[in-house]
Amino acid sequence: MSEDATGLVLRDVHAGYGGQPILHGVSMTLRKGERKVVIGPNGSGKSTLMKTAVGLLRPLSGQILLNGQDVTALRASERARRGLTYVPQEANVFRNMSVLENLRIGHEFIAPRGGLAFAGRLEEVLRLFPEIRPKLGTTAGHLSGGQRQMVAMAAALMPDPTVLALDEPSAGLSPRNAELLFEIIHRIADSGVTLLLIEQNTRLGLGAADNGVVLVAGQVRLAAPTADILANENIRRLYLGGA
Amino acid sequence: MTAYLIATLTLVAITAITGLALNLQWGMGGLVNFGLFGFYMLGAYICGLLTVQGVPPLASLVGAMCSVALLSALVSLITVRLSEDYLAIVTLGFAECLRLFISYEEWLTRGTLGIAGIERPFQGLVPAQLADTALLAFTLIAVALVYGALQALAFSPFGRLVRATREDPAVVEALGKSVLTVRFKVFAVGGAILGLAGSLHAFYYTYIDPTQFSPIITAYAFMAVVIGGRGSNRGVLISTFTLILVLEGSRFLVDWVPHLGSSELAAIRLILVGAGLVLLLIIKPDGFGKEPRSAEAEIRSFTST
Amino acid sequence: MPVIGPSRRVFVAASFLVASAFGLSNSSQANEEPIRIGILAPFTGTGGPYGKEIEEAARAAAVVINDAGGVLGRKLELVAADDESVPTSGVAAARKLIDVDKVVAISGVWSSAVVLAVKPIAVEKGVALTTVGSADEITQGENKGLVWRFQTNGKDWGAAFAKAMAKDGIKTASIMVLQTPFTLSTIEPFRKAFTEAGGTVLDQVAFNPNQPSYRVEVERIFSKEPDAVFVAAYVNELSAIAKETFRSGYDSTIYAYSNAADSNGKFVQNVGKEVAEGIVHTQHVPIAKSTAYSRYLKQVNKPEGTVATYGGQVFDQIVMLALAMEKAKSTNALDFGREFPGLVNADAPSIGEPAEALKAIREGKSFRYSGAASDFRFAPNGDQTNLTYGHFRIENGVSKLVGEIR
Amino acid sequence: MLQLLLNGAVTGLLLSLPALALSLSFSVLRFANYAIGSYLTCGAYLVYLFNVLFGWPLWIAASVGALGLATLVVAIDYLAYRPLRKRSGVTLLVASMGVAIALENLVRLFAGNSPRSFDVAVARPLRFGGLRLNYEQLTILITVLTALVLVWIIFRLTRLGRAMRAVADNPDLAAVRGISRGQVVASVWIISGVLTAIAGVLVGLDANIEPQMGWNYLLPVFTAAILGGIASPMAAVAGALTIGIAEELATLVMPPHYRMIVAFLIMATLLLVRPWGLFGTRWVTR
Repeated sequence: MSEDATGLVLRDVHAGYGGQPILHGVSMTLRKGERKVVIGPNGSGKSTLMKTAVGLLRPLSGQILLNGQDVTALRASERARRGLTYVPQEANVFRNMSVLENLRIGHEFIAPRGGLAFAGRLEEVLRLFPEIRPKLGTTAGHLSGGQRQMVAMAAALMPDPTVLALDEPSAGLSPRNAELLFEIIHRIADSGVTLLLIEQNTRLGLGAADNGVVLVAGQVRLAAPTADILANENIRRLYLGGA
Repeated sequence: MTAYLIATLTLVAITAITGLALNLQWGMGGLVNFGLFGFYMLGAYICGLLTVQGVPPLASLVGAMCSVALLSALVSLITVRLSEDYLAIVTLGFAECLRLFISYEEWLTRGTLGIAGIERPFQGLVPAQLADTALLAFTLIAVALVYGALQALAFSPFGRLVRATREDPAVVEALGKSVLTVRFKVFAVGGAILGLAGSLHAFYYTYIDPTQFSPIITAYAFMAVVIGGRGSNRGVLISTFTLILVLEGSRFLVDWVPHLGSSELAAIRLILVGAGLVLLLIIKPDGFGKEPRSAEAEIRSFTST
Repeated sequence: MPVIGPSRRVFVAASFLVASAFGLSNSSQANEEPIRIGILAPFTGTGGPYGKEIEEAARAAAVVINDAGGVLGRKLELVAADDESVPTSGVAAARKLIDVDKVVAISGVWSSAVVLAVKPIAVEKGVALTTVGSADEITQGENKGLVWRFQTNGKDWGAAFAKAMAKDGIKTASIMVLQTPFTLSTIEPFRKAFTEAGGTVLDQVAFNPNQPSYRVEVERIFSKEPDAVFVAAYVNELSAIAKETFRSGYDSTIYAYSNAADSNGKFVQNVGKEVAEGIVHTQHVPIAKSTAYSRYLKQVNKPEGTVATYGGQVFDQIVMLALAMEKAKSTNALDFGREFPGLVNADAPSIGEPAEALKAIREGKSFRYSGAASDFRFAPNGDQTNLTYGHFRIENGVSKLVGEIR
Repeated sequence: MLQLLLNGAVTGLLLSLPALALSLSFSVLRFANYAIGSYLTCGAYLVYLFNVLFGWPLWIAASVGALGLATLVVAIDYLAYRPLRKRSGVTLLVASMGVAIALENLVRLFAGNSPRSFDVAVARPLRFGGLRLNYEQLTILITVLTALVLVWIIFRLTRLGRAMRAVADNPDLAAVRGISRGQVVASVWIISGVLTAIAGVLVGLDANIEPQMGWNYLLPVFTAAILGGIASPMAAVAGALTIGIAEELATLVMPPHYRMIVAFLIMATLLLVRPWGLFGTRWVTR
């Protein structure tokens, strides 16, 4: 636990692929227990931001702190062990393995040995996701999109992370299923996890968070409480499609 | 020594033509043809068989190019449904079966005994001492023609279509072009070039038998393309030269290290060849050349995933 | 930019190669320099097991000749090259030997396919080619007296097997043959001779070199329980087949080439005495009784009684080349090549010791060389004739000569 | 007929270990390791060294040899493949050709070309009615089945197995789930090394130990792995059995030297009908 009790901090992060930067100096702070959503148009660098934050992409410059410690040089697997878990946008479950195995893998390589026992965590997580209890033996690849998303989140929650990062959870889901999923995200958030969310569906996204960040062309255009963002005429016009 | 250099250069030129063919099929088209040596062998055999039947060498060469192009195009039909790795093994298996067929069907191919006394082009017109030089000139002209044709093709709209098919066949289909037709043509043109390379092989050795054709020919072609920089024809030319230089140059090892037995030296030579190949891949990641119309970023993102 | 680095490196390497090659060719022009003979042998690939034996024998012969004062006052120098048992590599290596090392002869050459590929170049460049390859085609065509075979041809050897079987009272036989020019060349003559002698050939299968397993072939051939099976293959395939036969519980007698079934004792060492027991092999002789052969064995430190057929043959090649050059007083192969028949066909006392033979030539004495591998004579086309074949049986791990076949 | 089936099944089992090793490394590293044949050769020679030169019993020699080969394989990965890991599968394939050439000749340099055998007496077969089963076949049968069961247990029931399957399934997700790819890659190489060394011993018992032994197995092994669906390791075993039995039965209708053509035709037809392999699930390239 660090003194300022921050969950995740990005300081002036530049990142991109093949030497071509996509993020041009992004900074943001995610306090402990905070729920933050990143919105922005297509190609604004949301996914790049997420990949850099969780460690799948090494930044060209800048610094990333997790619970007060510098994790810039750490790989995704090491950041996960320090309490940052992640649900990617697509391919977010191990398709050829059963749901139970997915949950077990979510737990066993991250949770500190001698920490919370698997069975206990499983019960807690299944209490959050009662829908997947009957599916434990099913191969994950055979589930529907919404169920898969739930399994992915459940797996990410298994090690009891301090920060949970969700990359576009509603992608590919029907509006009805997306609504249902966000109900669950509310449930998760209420359990006290620090949440970093990227969402294409700004209305759902902003609805689930306390604070929002608007990313445009790889730079933070606006960082404010979600209520202020929703009240901002320009942002509404530009990104919320008049909703 | 001059004679040795001439012979080695001829070998470089033939290998270069093979490399160029693979660079079209795999480098540009993304079709992993591991059975390359089979088509090459077929070219050599058709050319050789026609020549010993009394067909003039140049006509035999054209015949070999056409037949290999046709067969190669037929093989392309299976590519529709196969992904990269599977295409590799199917073409490899095809080539191995072809070699078995040639080894056993003596009535047609003279089996393992091989075909001797293959006539070279312009054999009667050139004095015997200059025969090797003439063949080298002929082979170099062939390299120049193939290189010119492939460069033209690479910069043509069809070349772009081929690269697009490699990158994303689905998009090409969506644009209303037939992926199969593109692959059919790529295999046919590549096959014709391999037929040419095989024929030149037959002319160079004047004797062919099934043991001359093995997956090592495919391996050399892949080495040439990978070292040369996938997609770059110029890179292939440079890398074949380097490759044959290493392979042939290592024969001189015997003269420099006289105190080891020849068996040991032969083994050391091949160890160095293998290790050198790996080293070259590590220290020269992008090869010697670049693909035309620098689709680099695109290519890199493709190859890194 | 990326092109400059490598091409400069290529250039440097190329000039290095050229320079070193010129260095070699210049030095070989001076007259007191040694006479070079190329040893083209399979040090890797299918023929790999025989490469070392071939080189050692050639080196042994060169030492014997050089100790006797060399040829025309010059030393013999051997340059070895690996043909990888593959014709294409063989041609590349042969070109290097001829054009760079300026050899007057290429010796050894084990694989018939390599010989057939190298022959056009040797004939064109006027370099002698002595081989242990056995395919009939090697000595056919216009060879300008340059190509000499130190091995029986396939036809005679095949017939010798039929005769050996007849002597052993074999009534039915089957054939397992490796698909190579040499092995195939012994099959038809064997069939013909065996059927003419009243035997029946039950079945024949061909197999490919380097098969992972020979179980299918063994099953097919031996399950018909012929009296004998002629296995026309080299030591690797024969070893696998013999083991397979034994542990499959079959009892037909295996007949094989001596260079496979004895191969310097390696066969027995490899498969064990029990499996090798009773296997019959034939090879042209005298091998065991020849002065030249004893000289060879002594030179390579092998015990008396070792059957190293290729070694003996290659030993003869180098000795014959030396004698021919000495007699023709020339290192031009077109001149000394013609001397080959005269050296062994003369109606004169036999000499088996190379040093004595050299001395006899210098003194102008009439003699004939009696070889290490056999007391051969040469036909004008380059084939050896007048061969006697030894009929060996492996008993308790040792090859016993049980008879001779002419 | 029964004899043919038995022989075919044993041949198939012999193929299945290297095929399993090949598809295991493929599933995690996404490249077809052409050097698998020379690994097999190296394994056999290592065991030969301990068995014949040191005079250890075969099973001890085999265990030590298997560990030795596993170490070698990991070292090769470190030296040759790891610097190329970011590159395309075909680049790695070409690199593995280089490794194959170098290794085979390293063996040649130290051991020469002559065929060799383990220090094990060859025995006459067991007979069950008309059916013959020789001791090598029995050894192959027992060893391979045991190895397969062990691999299955590791795969299905252990933490390591789950990690390997996870990386094979989705490497990025595995990374964010805390699985260290480096460790998984090393474990995969170790298991492949052990399996290949065992296969080397069995091939050496079945035929000869010679520098080309692994090379001779390369094409059937690749065919078997692909037949099963190259990215699904346990299916490679089924692919291997199919190849073994099909080739054996093919000799009933055609000359034995053409039996490879049968294997090829089966594979080609199958791939046209089921492009993702016999038992594999659809697997997307790239």
